[in-house]
Amino acid sequence: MNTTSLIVLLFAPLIGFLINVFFGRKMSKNLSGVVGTASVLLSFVITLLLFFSVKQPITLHLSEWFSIGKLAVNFDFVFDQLSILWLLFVTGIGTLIHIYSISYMHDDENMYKFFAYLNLFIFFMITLVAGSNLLIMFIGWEGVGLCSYLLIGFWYKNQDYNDAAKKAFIMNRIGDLGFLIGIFILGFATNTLEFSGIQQAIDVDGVVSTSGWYSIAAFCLFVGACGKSAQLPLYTWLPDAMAGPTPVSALIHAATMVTAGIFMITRMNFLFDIAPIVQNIIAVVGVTTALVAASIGLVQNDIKKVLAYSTVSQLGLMFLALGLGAYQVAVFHVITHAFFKACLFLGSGSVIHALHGEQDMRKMGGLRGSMKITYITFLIATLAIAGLPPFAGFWSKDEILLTAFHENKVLWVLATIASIMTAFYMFRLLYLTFFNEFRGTEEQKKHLHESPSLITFPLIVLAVLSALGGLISLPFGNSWLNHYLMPIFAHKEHAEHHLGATEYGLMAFAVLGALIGIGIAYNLYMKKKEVPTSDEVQGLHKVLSNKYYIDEIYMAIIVTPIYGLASFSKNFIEKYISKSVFGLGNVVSVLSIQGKKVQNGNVGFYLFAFVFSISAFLIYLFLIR
Amino acid sequence: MLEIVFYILSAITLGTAFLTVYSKNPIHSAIYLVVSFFSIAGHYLLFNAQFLAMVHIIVYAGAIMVLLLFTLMLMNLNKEDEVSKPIYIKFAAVFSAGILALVLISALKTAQPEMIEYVSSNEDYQSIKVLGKVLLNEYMVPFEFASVLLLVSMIGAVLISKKEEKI
Amino acid sequence: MNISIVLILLLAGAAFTFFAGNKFASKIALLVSVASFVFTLYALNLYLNGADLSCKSIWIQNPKIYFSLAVDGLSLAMLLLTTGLLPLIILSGWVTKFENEKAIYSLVLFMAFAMAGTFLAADGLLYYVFWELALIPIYFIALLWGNGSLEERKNAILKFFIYTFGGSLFMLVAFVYLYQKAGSLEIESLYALALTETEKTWLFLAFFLAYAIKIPLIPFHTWQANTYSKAPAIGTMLLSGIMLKMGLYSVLRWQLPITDTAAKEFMPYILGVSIAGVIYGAVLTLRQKNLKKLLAYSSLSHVGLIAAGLYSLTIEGFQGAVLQMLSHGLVIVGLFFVSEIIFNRWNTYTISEMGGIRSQATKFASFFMILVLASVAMPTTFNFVGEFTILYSLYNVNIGFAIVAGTTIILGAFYMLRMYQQTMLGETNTKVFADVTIVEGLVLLVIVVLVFFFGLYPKPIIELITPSLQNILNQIN
Amino acid sequence: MNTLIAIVGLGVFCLVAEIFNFRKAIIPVSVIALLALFGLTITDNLPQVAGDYSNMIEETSFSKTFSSLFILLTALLLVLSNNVYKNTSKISDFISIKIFMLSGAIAMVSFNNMAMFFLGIEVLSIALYVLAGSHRLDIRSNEAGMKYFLMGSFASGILLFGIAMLYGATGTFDVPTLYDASISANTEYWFYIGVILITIGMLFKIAAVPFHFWAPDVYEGAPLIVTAFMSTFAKVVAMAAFFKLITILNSYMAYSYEIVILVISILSMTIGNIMALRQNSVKRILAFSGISHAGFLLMTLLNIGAAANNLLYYSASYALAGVAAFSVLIYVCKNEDDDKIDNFNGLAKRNPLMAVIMSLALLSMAGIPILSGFFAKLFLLNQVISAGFLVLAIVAIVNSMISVYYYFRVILAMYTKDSVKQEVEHGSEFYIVGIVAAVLLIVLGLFPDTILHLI
Amino acid sequence: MQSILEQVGIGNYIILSALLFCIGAFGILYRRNAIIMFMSIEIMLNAVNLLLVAFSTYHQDASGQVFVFFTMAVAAAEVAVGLAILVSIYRNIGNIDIDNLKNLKG
Repeated sequence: MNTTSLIVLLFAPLIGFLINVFFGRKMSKNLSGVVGTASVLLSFVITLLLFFSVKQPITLHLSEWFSIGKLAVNFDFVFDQLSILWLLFVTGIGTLIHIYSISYMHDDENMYKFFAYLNLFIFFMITLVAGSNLLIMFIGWEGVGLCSYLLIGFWYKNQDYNDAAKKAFIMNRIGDLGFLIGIFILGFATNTLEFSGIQQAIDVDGVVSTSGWYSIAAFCLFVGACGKSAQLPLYTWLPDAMAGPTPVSALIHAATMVTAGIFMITRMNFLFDIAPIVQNIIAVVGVTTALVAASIGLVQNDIKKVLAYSTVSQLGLMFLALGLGAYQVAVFHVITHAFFKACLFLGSGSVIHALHGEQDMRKMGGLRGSMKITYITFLIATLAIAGLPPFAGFWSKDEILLTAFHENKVLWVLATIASIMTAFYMFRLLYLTFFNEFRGTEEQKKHLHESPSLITFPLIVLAVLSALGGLISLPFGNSWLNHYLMPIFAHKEHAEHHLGATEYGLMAFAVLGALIGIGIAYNLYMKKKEVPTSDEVQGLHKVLSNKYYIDEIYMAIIVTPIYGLASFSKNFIEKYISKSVFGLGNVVSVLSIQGKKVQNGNVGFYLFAFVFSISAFLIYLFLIR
Repeated sequence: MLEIVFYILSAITLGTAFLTVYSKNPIHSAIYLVVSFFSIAGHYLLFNAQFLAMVHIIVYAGAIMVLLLFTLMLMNLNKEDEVSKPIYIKFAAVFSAGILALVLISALKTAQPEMIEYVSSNEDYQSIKVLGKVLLNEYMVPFEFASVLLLVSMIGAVLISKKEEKI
Repeated sequence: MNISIVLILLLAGAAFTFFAGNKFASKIALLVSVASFVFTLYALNLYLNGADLSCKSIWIQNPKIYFSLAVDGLSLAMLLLTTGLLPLIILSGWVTKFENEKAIYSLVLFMAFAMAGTFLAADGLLYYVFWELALIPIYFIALLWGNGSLEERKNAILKFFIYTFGGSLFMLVAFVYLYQKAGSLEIESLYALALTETEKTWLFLAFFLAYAIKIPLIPFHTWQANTYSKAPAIGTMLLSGIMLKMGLYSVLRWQLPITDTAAKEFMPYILGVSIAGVIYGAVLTLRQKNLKKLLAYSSLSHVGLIAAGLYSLTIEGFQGAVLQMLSHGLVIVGLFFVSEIIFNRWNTYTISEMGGIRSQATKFASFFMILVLASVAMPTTFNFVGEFTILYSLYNVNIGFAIVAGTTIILGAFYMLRMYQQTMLGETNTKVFADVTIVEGLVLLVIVVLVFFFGLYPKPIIELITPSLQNILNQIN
Repeated sequence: MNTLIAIVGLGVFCLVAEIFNFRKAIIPVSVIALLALFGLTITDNLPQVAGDYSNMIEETSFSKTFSSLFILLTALLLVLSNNVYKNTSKISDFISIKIFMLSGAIAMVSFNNMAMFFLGIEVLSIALYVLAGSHRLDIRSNEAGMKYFLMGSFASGILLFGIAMLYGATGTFDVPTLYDASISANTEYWFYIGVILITIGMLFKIAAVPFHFWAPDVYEGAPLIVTAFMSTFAKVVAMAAFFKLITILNSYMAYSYEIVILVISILSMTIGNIMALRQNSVKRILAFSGISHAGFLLMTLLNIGAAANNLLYYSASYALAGVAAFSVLIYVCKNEDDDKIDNFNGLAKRNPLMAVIMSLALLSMAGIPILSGFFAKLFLLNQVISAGFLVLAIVAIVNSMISVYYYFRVILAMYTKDSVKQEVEHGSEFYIVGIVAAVLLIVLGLFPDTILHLI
Repeated sequence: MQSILEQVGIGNYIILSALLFCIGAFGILYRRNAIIMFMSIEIMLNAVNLLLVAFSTYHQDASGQVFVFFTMAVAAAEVAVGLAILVSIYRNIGNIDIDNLKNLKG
């Protein structure tokens, strides 16, 4: 591949962004959509070419950025297996979602902005993925956060959406601080920020001398990953982020951006490998997140919120895999998850589109009839996420469970519970949405329709991928994915699981678990036709409905104290400082006013003062001295 | 003998000076002051400075006192109409003047050189002739400058007293 | 060619502007400022080609004071900031209709003259003279063309004046003391001076008082918010964009090299104070109702970070601080201009009276957004390079400092986005908000372009400043 | 000597001019003559008069330079007087008395004999008593004259007592002999008492705390033009004479004496500044500011060997700033009953030039660069610190800080208040004097060397 | 002729004039009648004159006595001016009590 095409790959979305920003207002809506889509498509095509041609990593040196002290940072990019793989599904799904958006956002007056932001997002995502050092990655990292902010708050007239956007940005920034500190530690310890350089440095001296610092660095990077990938305790922004348009949720908050943390940890696997403590932390955080999010997902009524919690939960599973050192398994799940979760979101988008913005599942139902394609694709994706063979999700999730089983039984149990819950709430979602009779208004019912082909086309593609995505890494024999990613993890030997009785038993058990979950959902929502209400929930259900009160807790222990501190500072400290500084001035002023009384205009007094002073002088100079 | 004269004169000087300050009637004060001036002239005579004594009498008793008395008469102040001052002011006056005297005198006492015996050289230094020479040779410039001083005070006095006339 | 031409140009320009009359004042001022910028660029070119631009002649025989201007990368960078911002600031003044324009523009140019002199002076007294001289014009600018009730303004600005003036007087005493020791106030002889530890400690404190007030560091900052909010936008820009940097620059140029051991000794405490200022300023913004005050406190927070970079006594810290000075200068000028644009439309600085602007003024909203992002140090903006470097240097000193100071990226994002949300977003405001005019757009565009340009390509600046910073660091060690 | 003669001659001319009805010519001729004299004196080109008077008057660079300064100040103030005395019949009296006062001042800095000094100070004082009380119908002026007279005479008495003690210790009034006595080890102790008493007398004349009480009252009560003389000219003269006296009598001062000067300096600066903060009368503000400047000026005594030039510089800058300020003050208050700050309201709008002159004068007094007041303070600080009085330097700068407040009150009034008055033209004298003084302030600030090496 | 100082000694004269001087000072402090205050000042000046003459004799030097002439001139001049001011005060307020002069203060 020549350099030009790489540059085109990098900058095509940026060009698309610039075109839309500067000329979007004057272009027709379709044109701006086409420009946006084409630019991403261009990147996708080049990535595809790359994918098929590249065997050795290619580096691309654009220019120098800055050098500080011993640290030199350049605009360098690396295209190796990991980044190409990521680019592939980022641009691929990105293209699909762009196509989808042309139709979905057609009624919005600011459509050109939407495409501009989407393109910008893709650009930053490419930067993140392809950057060859931590700081370029950080550009992308912050950049996607920014686009996420812009897109969540796309409908900026609604301040709640803006709040959600802000929250996403701030929480990401908390993680970013960790990321930065990690960068500092690594930069200071190795004098470079290039991945290859860090790797070499670690290989040379890491384990022996400064491994303590490396562990801390790894932990800091993990904090960054937590923010971006919505892990405990920084996950609460993701459900709120559903305020954005649905394609955004699909692209950013399900398929791509939120996997950046996983990408980063995978990228830095050599670092995490020498920090087992951090790995344990990751595993525990991951599984906890999976459980907590899944449990909250059980009782959500907003269709997108359910999907959001499911995303968090799935991300937790990926982190579990990372924590267990099974990076390629995590990557596998990232990819399959991208397929089916994007499909689910787009499907829900289609539903919402059909219902003119209605997101509450309690007001849906029975859409199976009027929205055939949406229903089928949705069903496939649901089966995939629930973990039923032979859909993609089954294979990837099963590998995670398998790894967990080998490493730690407790983790395995918890992860299994989480996946059972997943199966339950996904089918709950499915039943409430597509089965039984419609619970919305008559008005809505009249206008129920299947979405246009621009919407259904991506759905179909993604459904196919959800169904077949597992093929890239089947557990039987040498999986393609493991093989493909070998150079990334080359430094350590990889143990292929031999499929024995235990493994098959586990698979069966997993399927069984999923079926149990589905069964309960069927029982509740299909047979009993229950419609959840949020008014009179009790006990655990109430806790779950309120998401364990985590937002409230954060509010109480972080936000409120900060505001309190602000008020205290403003009303007390500021005033106090002001007073103490200028109080001196007031003292002088008072002295001045009082002093006027001494200057009383009486010559007699002046003469007394005169004589007294003379006496004092003489006493001092002649008598005391 | 001279010593006794000195003490008597000193007593008169201090006493009348004090009475000048102390007496309620301004006219009395003026009279006491004249007496005091005369006694000071007596001191000058003791120093054998006759010319100075004469000048002193002429200037002080003759000119300055007449001026003061004239003003007193002009303003009809020959009665005891000064408002009685609060006691603390009087006390403060006495106190601070006392302190000043005490300090000044004790300072001068400490400054007293060892009593070198005074030896008269019998050189003439204070006859009119000598004084005239000193005044008009050595001190010619200050002497002339004193005329500026007197001119200033004359112009000043006129300036203050004269009525403004528009031109 | 020597560098005094820039100073002469500015000074003559001030006079010329004044005598040109109200009608032409703004144009001539702009012309002069652009000319001075061009001259500065020319000087930069000469400097890079190795020319010696310094100028030195005896000014006062006894005490021995030189009129001595020296040029190195650092002072050129600061000069560039001054003359570069000046046209923008003057152009931004075009938006507002001032009473007696000739006076205000000539004061602005005069102030630029004094500030440029501060950055160039290589003799302690000359430096001090310029330093103080800069106070007078800003005092009058803020007093005569400021906003808010006159009574409050008078007090606030007088406090500012007395406060900063008082602080600098301690610096004057320090200089006089140094003169006694060195027999000259030339910077080389001061650098070469051997002082005892005690002397250095006291000198350090005297300098610190002057600079801490000027920068300002907590707890010496109480003048800042009031003055910023009372001064007219043009004055606020001068204050925040350039004048703050005088203090920071002086720390680097005068305080640290002269009082090296004391600086090392005090480093942890001053870092603590600076970083506390970072958080304190950020927290305070959350309760501000006035947009300019909010920006003032954000500035407090940012300069705290810059000061921390300086006092970290590392080359990274110095580099980062200088970069951040430049970028902060650009961005804060832009932000204050934004607040001025809103004020011109709606005659208010109160945040609660704003909102719903974005839907009416897209371009304006975009510029504002970019400035906000730059202010919170998004990567690819100039500010990121500076902030990253400073935090990195703080990490070199102590990880704790880096973490605590690093909260600025969280808190900064919090208050800036909150501010943006409250001022710009929400339902379309019932009041009409016209989008930016050509002049406004030009100013903002230049700022934005520069912010991105140097964000992506800070290398020339780093290369310009690094040798002189290395010299200073060598002097300290 | 010749300067003195010329000036006395000029004074006499003024008196004579009235007789021949040359009233209109008095001020122009005097000013031109004074300016000529200024040039001749400072360039040392005055034709010599036959005769040797060196035992009474010495002509050193100190005396010449300060005489020139006094002549210049008088000339400027006389220009100001033109407008004030335009319509009075007493113009020749006023002008001649001022010129005689100048002769007293010159005697005070060029004396070579204590008699000359004493007469000089008395000429100056008596002239000032007269001038202070010269508004004969205004009780405030009378009161000022009376207060000044009573306290001034008292101070003269003390001064005289001190001179007598000097004489007692040495038997001579001759300055060189006194100087020899002062550095000789076996001088009698009376000498020292004399020095102290003279010091007290001079502290009174320069209005240093605690002998300052007269100053605000007298300044306020005296007619404006006289206040201008007192606060600029008289203060500088007294300080120069004091400085010269101390160089003669006490150049190797004892530690305890230094302490006294130090304490007085600190007290004067501090009390002067604090008292000035809350005054409403501009004259009083300037009076108290003058007291604080007296404190600054006293610092020169602490390093007396190297301070003559600093004293000259400080005196010049202070006096010029005062002249500039008074030119505006007189301009503003010409038709007013009082001199409250309120009179300055809106001056910047009514008359920007005057406002700028006033601002420059006040800023100079406050010690803002590039005006000469800054350098004056700087040189003083330099000198004080080199003498080891760091504490004094710090007190001085704290005081500078305080002083900004009240100087800026006037500036604020000019620039921020609205005027209720209509602008009336008052004549060009004010502009001439104000501009000349302000320009000199800036020039002296830009090129301190011009006068810094005259002595 | 025998000089007085051979018998009395200079110290006594110094004390005498110091006392006289202090009486003058006392008068100024004690009285509020302006004319009496003038007189007090005259007493002070006379004390100095006496001192000068004593020292003149002590040093057997004429300049002290010459100085006395100047002092007298000064005294005369001061009285003249003082009285002029006093008269105008009297014309304005009808008395000469110093305590009535309190317009200027603060």
